[in-house]
Amino acid sequence: MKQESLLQVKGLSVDFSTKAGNVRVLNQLDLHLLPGEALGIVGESGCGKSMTALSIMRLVPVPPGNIATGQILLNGTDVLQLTESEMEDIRGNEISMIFQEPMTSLNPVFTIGTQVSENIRRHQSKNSAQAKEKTLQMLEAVGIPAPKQRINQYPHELSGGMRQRIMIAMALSCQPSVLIADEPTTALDVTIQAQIFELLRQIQAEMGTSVILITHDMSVIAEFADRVAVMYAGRKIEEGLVRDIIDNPRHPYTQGLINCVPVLKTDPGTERVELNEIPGVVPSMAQLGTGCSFAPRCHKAIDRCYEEVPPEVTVGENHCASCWRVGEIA
Amino acid sequence: MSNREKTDAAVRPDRPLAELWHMFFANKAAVLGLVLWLLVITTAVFGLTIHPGDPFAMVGAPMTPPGEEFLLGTDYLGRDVLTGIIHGASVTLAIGFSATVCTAIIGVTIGVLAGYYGRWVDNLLMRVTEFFQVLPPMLFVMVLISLFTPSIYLIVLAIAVVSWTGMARLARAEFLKIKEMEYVKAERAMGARNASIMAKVILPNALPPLIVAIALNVGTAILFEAALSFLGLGDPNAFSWGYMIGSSREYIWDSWWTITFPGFAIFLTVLGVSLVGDGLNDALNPKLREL
Amino acid sequence: MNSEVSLKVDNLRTYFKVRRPHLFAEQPTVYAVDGVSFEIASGRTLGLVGESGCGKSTTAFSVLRLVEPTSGSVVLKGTDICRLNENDLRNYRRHMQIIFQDPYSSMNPRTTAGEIIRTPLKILKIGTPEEQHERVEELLSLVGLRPEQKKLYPHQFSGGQRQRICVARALAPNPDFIVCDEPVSALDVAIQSQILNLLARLQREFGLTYLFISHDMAVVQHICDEIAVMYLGRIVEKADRRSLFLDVKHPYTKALLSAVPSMDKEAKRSSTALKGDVPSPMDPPSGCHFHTRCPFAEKRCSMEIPELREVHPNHWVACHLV
Amino acid sequence: MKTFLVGLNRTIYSLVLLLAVIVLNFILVHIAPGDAVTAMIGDMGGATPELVAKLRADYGLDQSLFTQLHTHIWKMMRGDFGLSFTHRVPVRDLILDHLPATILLVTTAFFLALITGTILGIIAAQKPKSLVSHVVTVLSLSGFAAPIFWTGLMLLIVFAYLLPLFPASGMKTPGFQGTGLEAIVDVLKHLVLPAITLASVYIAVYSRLARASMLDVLGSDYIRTARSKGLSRRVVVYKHALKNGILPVVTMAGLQFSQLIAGAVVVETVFSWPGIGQLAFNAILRRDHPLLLGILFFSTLMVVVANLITDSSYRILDPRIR
Repeated sequence: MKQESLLQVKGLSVDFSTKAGNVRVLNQLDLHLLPGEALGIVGESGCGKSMTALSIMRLVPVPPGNIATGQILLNGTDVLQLTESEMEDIRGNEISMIFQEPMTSLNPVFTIGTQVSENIRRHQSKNSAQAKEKTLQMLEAVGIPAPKQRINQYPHELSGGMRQRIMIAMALSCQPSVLIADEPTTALDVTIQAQIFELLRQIQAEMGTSVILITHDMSVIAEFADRVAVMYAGRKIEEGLVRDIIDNPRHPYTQGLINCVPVLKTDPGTERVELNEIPGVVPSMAQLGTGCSFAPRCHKAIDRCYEEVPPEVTVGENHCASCWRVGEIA
Repeated sequence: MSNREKTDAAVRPDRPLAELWHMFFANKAAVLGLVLWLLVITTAVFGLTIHPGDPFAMVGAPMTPPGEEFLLGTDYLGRDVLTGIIHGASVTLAIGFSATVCTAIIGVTIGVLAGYYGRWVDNLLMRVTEFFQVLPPMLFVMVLISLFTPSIYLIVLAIAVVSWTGMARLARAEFLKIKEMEYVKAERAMGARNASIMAKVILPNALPPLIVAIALNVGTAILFEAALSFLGLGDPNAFSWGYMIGSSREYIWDSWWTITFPGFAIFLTVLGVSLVGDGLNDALNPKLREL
Repeated sequence: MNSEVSLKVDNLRTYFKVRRPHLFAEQPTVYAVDGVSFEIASGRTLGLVGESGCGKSTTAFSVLRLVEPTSGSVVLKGTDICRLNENDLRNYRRHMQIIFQDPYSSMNPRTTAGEIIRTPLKILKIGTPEEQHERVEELLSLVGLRPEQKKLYPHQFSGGQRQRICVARALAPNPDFIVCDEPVSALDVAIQSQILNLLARLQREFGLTYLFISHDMAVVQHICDEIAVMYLGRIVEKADRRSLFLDVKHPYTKALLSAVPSMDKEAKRSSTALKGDVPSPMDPPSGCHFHTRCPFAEKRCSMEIPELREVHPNHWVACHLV
Repeated sequence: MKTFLVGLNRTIYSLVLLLAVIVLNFILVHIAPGDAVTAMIGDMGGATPELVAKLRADYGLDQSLFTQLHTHIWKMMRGDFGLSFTHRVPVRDLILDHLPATILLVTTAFFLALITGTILGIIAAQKPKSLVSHVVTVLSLSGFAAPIFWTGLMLLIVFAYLLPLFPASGMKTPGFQGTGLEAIVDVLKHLVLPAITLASVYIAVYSRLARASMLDVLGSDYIRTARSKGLSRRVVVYKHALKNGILPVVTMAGLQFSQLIAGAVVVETVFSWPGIGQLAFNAILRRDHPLLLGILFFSTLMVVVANLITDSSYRILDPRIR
């Protein structure tokens, strides 16, 4: 399976300058996204997954942020080399993004009609009547009831789920080839989460949009993504097809991540079982030392793990992991 | 250092006050403000020993320009401007500080009660606050002064009466915010009394913005006193900077120095206050501290 | 029920009056908790699960009288908490404690971990200062922290460690009953399991009774002995863990369960995704609150309020169609 | 409909505030040592007890406090503020003569400050470390620190004496006979220095506030959304951020309107501007209580009206509170 990648991230490193000095929040990240696929990026808070998304959009606040090394190729063009105004033409047009907090991600003082049509008018030379027409179509497409009335409402008049639909309508209004969804349902209830993923799945099928889904929840990945990259402390530590990763994780962190969450069972039994734990806490990015950053929490760590960063090893078709003991771990 | 030694990352000595001190002194503007303040305080305390004199005494020819005999000149009655400025420093400081203390007491008490108890207490107290907020302060104080005999106490009280509303709003907003924090609910769940929650839990956490507001209030109180004295409504026995400017106002075309120098003294004092206030704000603001 | 009842909540109602938009508007009322009854056996855990705005947290706060309930009774070990005067209530608080959701805002940032844990002991005047300090160290090691960490401030701990401190604080006065208000929702997944295991261990060791509030079905299933599902201020289904999941009765519980994403490849979603949003608790629908979103709703669902009935031994459902 | 009701509500509330001012006036006069008659007698240089009694009866001072308050409220609501001691004309006429000058000064200064302050604040917020930002900081610090009367006097020395560009006092050139445009230009020339003086303080306040608020808004989620749509920096700042960023400025402007009027009193005195401030200054020198209280009432009325206007403009800007 050798397909041309739509989006490719090569050796991306991002630094942040803080009071404690320069902190590398993303370290030598490689990712690729195939046309029409859904790639999941999973990890705990602070692992650099949101920073990856912002880097691709070139929305990392500079300063204090700084993209130190790497390339982000969209159809072969390195977006990091574009001027700001060339990048503006790509944002919302070629690549769109939806964010975690639907409550704060829409501007409270403009109607949703204004906010959705703004995107259309920015990238497609349409007059206001055409843009309004298109806006109505988009609202309909994302399942907003009575779009003609909603178009004149303000964000505070809508529920969280409705706002996230608006965000999706806005993001998809110019048929982007890549949609980045950064924890799109974390702030929403499960029944609304199910609705939103239903919608994303349907839209992806209809429009063929490639999706990068960023989440901390492996079960969301299992339900939505085709491939998944697992991140820890600014690095990608394992990558592969979703089923391979879930059924056969090779990195101890991935194993821990999958085994430590309680799984909903049809017959939970009467006895309570102990959950698996990953001991310790996520290290602070400012205080990473040499070696594998997961080593201090890893029950399989050997001396070498504290000394050298493990390289990426291919462990199967489309499946690779970064661990010194990957050969011994089944 | 390897990761093995860093497993227990968050163990470092923490001395919040020392950090605050450091933040404050790293701020050049704040240090300048502090220097200005030390200057004013030194003048108020030691000025008259170095340059003794009665500010009301007519010591020279009227309207002598600044020069060798009188460093800052004399006014239309021949009173030494420098003596006046030195004397005015203590009057200004005394009024600025005492008015601020009164303002803080009234404002913080009302704000704390409104913010903590909410409901009808808040409703009532906020209506009262809004009422005082629509009264134009200078006019209200003018009415008070014209109805009662002007004295330094009346002036201090009057300044407090017209300036407590901002402090009350701030204290209320902070209390409303902190009251909803889970650690306050936790305190209630443990059976703590209201008075102890207010004084020992919420107040210390609400203090940083209040300290800044109180510091800045010293500046507004000084300006207010100056304006009153300028209008001739101050205590006639207190030789303040505002009084100096007000009394020489008629002679502005002939003796600019009698107006410029006292005004400059007020300017520098209040500037010092706001620089210190800003420095405190930056040092106490945890948002800025993170970076 | 074979063991002794620790907590009995009967017909609890908590309504809030909201500020009117203008003088001529009707007084808006939020029916946050609208007739909730349950009991928890000593040493066991009841899970209260539901979506945001369903009143589960208000129920928890009302049970502890951190929010004044409008009516109903809460009997803990034979004492009706709702009838205690302020002084008695304050003293009675040693028997009931709470662990909050947000480990970042649940500790006073200006006090050290040790002082935070000692606070309930000081307030309730339990022991001499020396005894209190000893107890603090004991509690710290009990929740998996080191005694010397008592000198640190909250911002020097990670989220999981903070939650451990909160657990220690709740345990300090030796309570019988602890309300856990979404104790793991704000934590990273890897830390969640640490705290869940800790809570389970402490319950075994000290025979604690938990009221466990959560929106996460999987977590509730894992830790609770009995589960009550809430929707817009009312309990719609209540059963012990096994019978609830083996035989889900209420359409809302079904929908809630089918919405939970799963890592299992077999458990592909049956498409019973609910339509629409939760209605506002300020203006709840008539009859069965769920009828506006229920795929099976009939005419009478919008007219009559369904009663919570026992359809199987210890399996209660409020639905006309069951 | 709701907008109308909210507006009506605000108006009623404003009327209550004004009523409270009337009552305050009454209370102040009554707790002050001496009463109107004592003051009059003081003016006349003594009187017989019979005359005193007659005057007291004339002024209704022999009646019960409640009746007096009642009469006082009715009189004031009918616009009867009594006679000025010194001018021997109705207070109301005197104030209405001087009010337009004050309104002209205050509104000019207000908009000058609002517009200049906001523009400076926005420019400074975009490049927090730039020269402009530092200039704004220095300007706002000095604007706040300089006593307003001193700023006025310094401007007089520079722009009326050293460089005689503007007239030093009054609102019209004495003996000036021009009409139409000429007359307007004449007034404007007189207006420049007082308006700048009065605005200087508020330019400082608003530029600081606008800067802080814009910085805050520029870091918000919806600005990131706007940028993620590919909107240019200019559109993001001047469309998306500005409308949110000026909300705190409008709030502050409303809250500080009473201080603006108080500032006008001082500025009018410095520039002999024939407004109510100057009237008040003269009234206080002559202990003309009815005039002073009338001025307090009218200026409060201005503040209340200004607050109603800011309130409704806030409602237009922010749909969340409509």
